[in-house]
Amino acid sequence: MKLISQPGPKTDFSMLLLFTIVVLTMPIWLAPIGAGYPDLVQKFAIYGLFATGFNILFGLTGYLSFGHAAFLGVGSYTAVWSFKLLGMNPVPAVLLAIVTSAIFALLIGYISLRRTGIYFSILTLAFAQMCYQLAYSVLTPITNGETGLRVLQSDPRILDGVITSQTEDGGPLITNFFGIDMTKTWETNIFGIDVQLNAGFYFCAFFLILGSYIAMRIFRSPFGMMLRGVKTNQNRMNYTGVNTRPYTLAAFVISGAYAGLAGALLCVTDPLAGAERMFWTASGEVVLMVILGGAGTLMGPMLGAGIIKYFENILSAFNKSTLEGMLGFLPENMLDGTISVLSLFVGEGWHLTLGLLFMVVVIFLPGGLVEGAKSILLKLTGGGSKKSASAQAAE
Amino acid sequence: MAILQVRGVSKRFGGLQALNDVNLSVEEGHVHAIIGPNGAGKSTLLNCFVGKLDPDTGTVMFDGKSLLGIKPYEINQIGVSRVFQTPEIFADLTLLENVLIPSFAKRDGGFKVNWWPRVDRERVVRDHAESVLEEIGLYDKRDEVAGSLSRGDKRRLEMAMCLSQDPKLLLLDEPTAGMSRADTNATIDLLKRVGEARGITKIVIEHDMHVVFSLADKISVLAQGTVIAENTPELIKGDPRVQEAYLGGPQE
Amino acid sequence: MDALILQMMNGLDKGAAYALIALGLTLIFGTLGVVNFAHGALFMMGAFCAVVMQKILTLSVKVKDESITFFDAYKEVPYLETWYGETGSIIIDWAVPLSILLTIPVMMLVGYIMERGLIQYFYKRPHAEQILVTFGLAIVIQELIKSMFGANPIPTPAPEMFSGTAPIGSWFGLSENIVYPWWRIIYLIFSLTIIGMCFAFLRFTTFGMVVRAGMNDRETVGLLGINIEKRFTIVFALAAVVAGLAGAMYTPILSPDYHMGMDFLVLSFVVVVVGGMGSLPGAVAAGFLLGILQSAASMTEVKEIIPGIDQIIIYLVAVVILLARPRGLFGLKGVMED
Amino acid sequence: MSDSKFTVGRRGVIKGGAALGAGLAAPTFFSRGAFADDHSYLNEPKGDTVTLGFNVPQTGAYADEGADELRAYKLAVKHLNGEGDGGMMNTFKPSMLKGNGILGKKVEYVTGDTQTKSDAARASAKRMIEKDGAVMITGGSSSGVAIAVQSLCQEAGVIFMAGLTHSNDTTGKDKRANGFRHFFNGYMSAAALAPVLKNSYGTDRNAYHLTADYTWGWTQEESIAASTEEMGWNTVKKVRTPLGAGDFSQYITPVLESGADTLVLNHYGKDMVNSLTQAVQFGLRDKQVNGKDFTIIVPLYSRLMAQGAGENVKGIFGSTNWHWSLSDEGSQAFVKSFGQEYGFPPSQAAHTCYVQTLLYANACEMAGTFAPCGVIDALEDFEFDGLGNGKTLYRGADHQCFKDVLVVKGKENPSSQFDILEVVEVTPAAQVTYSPDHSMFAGGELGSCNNGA
Repeated sequence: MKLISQPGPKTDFSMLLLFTIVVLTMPIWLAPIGAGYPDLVQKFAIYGLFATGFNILFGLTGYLSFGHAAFLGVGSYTAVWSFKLLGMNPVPAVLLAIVTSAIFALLIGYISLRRTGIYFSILTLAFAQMCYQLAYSVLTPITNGETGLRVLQSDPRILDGVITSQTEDGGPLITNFFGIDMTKTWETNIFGIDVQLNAGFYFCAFFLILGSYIAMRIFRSPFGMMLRGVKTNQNRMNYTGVNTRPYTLAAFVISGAYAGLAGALLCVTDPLAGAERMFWTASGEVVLMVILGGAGTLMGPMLGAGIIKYFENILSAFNKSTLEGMLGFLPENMLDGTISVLSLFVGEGWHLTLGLLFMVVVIFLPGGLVEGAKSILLKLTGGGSKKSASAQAAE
Repeated sequence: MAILQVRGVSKRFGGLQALNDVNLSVEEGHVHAIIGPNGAGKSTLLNCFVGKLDPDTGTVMFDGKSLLGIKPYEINQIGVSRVFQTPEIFADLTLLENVLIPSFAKRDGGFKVNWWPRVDRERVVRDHAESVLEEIGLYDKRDEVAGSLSRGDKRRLEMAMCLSQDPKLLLLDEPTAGMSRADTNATIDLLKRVGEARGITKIVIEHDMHVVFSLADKISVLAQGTVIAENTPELIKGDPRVQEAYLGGPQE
Repeated sequence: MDALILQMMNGLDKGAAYALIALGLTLIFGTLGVVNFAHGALFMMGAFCAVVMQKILTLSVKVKDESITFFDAYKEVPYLETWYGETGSIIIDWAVPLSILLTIPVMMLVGYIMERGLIQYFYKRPHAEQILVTFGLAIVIQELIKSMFGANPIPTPAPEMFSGTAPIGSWFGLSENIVYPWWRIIYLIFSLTIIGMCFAFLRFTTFGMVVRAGMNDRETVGLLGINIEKRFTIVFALAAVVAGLAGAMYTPILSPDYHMGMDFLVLSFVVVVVGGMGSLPGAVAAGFLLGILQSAASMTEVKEIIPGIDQIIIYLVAVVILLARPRGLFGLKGVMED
Repeated sequence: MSDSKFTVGRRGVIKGGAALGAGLAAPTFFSRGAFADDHSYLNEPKGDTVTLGFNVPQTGAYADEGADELRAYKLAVKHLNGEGDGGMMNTFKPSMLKGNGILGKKVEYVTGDTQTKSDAARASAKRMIEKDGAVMITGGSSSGVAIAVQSLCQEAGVIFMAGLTHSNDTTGKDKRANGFRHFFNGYMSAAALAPVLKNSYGTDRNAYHLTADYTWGWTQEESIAASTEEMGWNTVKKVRTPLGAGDFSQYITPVLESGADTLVLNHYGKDMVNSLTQAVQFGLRDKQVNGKDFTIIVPLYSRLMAQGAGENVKGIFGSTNWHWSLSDEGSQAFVKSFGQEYGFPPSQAAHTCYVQTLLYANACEMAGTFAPCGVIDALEDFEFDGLGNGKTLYRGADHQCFKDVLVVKGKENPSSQFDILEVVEVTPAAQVTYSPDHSMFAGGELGSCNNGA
């Protein structure tokens, strides 16, 4: 017998509180593992948001989009254009990016959702690839092609003069939130750990927490339940008086808007938008993040995003001398052997480790890391369950 | 008063005349059984009521509105629910959620982005869903995953899902197919009980004569796409045309 | 006119490659119900079979270049050439066609190991998990190849006698400008042969009939008590061999590198889906259709009207076809629609 | 979605944003003192070491090139720290390098993977700056990445010493005060190639361009077309090909009947290997058009990549920044120490990266500081010799090196596996020099130096 029930509002509230604390203290507790520096915690927050949004579509409705990077790209381009035309304040950039990417998602979703299963996946993939190819070449006047779209001193930035006096001619073009530079970093020392608290990160973290809160509301709401109904049995939904198309389209647009927001935040922290953000591997990456962490769970996608980004930025930077530093405690005769084995998996071999991780997780932890961890926990505590309900919302 | 009026419905699939000038009239509050040999067109006819198929000719009027040319979800929204031959439930969700979804669909209509309130705070809908589960005898299992139920329970769950919408018309496609005698009797009792309590009109497609004669107020006999008889169970039993077409000659 | 004929040839040639990759992929989709993201890696491994064959044949005595003292610069004199002289050179020259002999057993083994060791446990798992595990596998294979052969493309020329062009134009009394590389003609014929063999195998053998029945209705075939597991293994191995052969023979056209599988992966998925899930003729037809359209769209006359069309044509066609025909060209109902 | 609650929610977002803004703004007033920045410039080395960031492609198509760059960097670090045989430190003049690190601080380094993607490259560079405290970032093997990282370094306030980047834009419209390029560019390739092509193929040629459809390809196409047209060639057509097309047949067949007798392949890396191989397969190298032998030109050659094209490079002209077979003292010293360390000769990418590291170190010594503005001052208009390309100038106006450019040709009879290209001409620097406001380079702003503090 399998019992599942949604956590109550109190559990959710304490979860959210815990989550907020965990996110806000990321620069502190990630510092010891070398991941507490501004760029990476920003990436954790941004890709966590991207994956969370994607999960609203994929985790709830089961529609596997292979083109969500397109919305990330659209959000990025919109944000940079907002910087160029309106000024370096991130607020209009973020809002415009959400609106634009939602409109894009509405158009692409309206067409793609006429099909299901792999046909849907390929339609979204095709749209995203077209966006990428065009942005890279023909649309260069809008996207600045391979080099990427940047803000230039000569851009109008009409609001900059009004709101702040920061960007006088020749000064660096840094996004500025009502007087706070998004690159501003406070360095301090907490419990003996050097910590970098970055304004841009907290800007992103705000949206991550807000985005997670909205996702949680959606998961717990009748709307979310309807989406899970679509995933489980679309036929039954139709005969239950539910018009499934607008439901899936709404989920698609919401997740597209999340992607657009994530794209805008990438530019808020670093005002450059490149076409390769829309390449199919970028779409694939978010799919992998969500599945790795656990589709349909609230925290899984964020975990998946964190792991992949950590691998990409930290594991890839290991080289022989870093390894030597870390393994200094080993006796001389073992050191060389261990290092030569390990160096296959780090530095230029980080892809290999990532590939192995994917396989290990799927083989041994079906349903992703969160589901896997839960079933292991259940086994350890003796509360054995025979079947896993992977569709069930976790936490 | 007839709640469902079927007039001159015909449907052709390629060379096969599946339905041929079918006329049917279902009285409000009645249990109307449609019987007939395999291939007589029973399922095709049912599909014409729920928006899955549109007949080539003819009209289907429900409660004064035409059911033709509108989508299944719209038909459901005006009060027609359907129980399938093989139970169509949300296998990955809990029993309670299975009943909540139709309840919300009834309340919120075909589409509503109702994303803010929590399901567990929607007291009214929840209480309603729980009471339906209680009524149908599945309340104790409300937090189990529906996919793990027995076949009989799945069928009962599906009925609960339909009943939670308070339909005006309930379509049952072989509700006891593959059930044991005991389960069949339980189902008959259930249908009688909830039907009478709520006064729901039902159309039952059934092979099992025991079920048909225990439930039906009226019976239509379909053979080769045509209604060859329509009458009360007693009279149908004695109708030689029916016996010939359906039972292959006079019985006993 | 000449341009159009040449672009037709280009399209057929491209289409041949697409069709051959898609054929194996759709077999795996259709019969096993597995979304195989490692299929590109199989194609790449086939190409590297050709590289390995070449390496084996050119095992060399290394003659040091004495003028260079700082590092080991040497000229390679293959053993085959020292032993057999001219004959040896000819054998080396034929490395790519000869690599078929290596590709078939190697890819069969790879397919067998992959299916038995990994894929078989994923038949009943959600597509998402199939994607993750096969994608992971593809990365692992790719990285292993990279650590063995490096990241740069490796030249694998066609035999000398096929290195020139065939004067197709003069054969048919057309313009002399119409010439086409011999090797590309051979590749076209080769893939048509393989496609033909696959179809014959599936149509005229009992094994093939069971597989086709399985593509139409997996459950029933399972219920018939046929040992479907063993057949699945064979189907997977077959798909691996087809992909591998496509890769091995393609090496003179595209110098193989470790990443070529990923480059073809997305394209082959598009081809399969446009053809329709579970349909072998669909995959072949879509392969050729997309190949030809891609070539046609690359003509400057077309590009002048719609700039950038050559970059997106494949995806545009995919969208149009999938909207016009819900299951691609010849897709079966219910395959990969959930 | 037209649901009213949704709109309310969105309005809530805006309010929340404003509230957070107020919350964040508050601490700035007193934080300035508490967390005061006591560095005079970003990442000022405090201990007895200095950290450099080597940002190279370790995965993707240019992984081998990246690996070679990394080898060169490690060798440079070794030499700077006074280990090994010193390599070009012995031939570089005027040099202030002493072999005791930079400014007495031991040189350490961190590595990262650009993946040849702007985003990944910037993320990696940011890690080096923010986490590892690198004062200088260097590396890369494509112009897109170089430009992206260069502008990042400008904004952050560290020095960027570009690796392999050939687009005119890197020191043209995308030039930056904090960025420096030793490598040559499309214009220089064209200027160096033109006279050689004129000698070999005459002034009456019809050229057909196949160009990778992105900024580097365009700038090279523009440069080559301009200088060949100047000497009388006619440009028949310029066709753009998508990046990573793989099979180029649909772009090659139109060449057959275009009446062109020369094919210019503005491709690099894998695209170059494939388009060249396939063009030769289509018989272009053996073709006769207008009574002339058909010729193919690959304006930018890389030996590492040319290996992939095998026999097909034979007799084909191109240009390169540097080649290991050069016999000058500096090149010999570098080839020797690289060869002894790794067992094979360095590539042009390795050379550029090695040289850039030495140049940076020397500039620090000259300036007596690692502060970017000081380093920039020292590097601007710095003239030097002994680093393999003869007398070289780091021009202050655009931070581009002006030096001799090599015109090379695929060798007919290679004597070893590394002997693929032969140098046919060393074009003197004067011939490839252009004015900073040349139309192909105009439109950019160097801006002012940024110390990042």
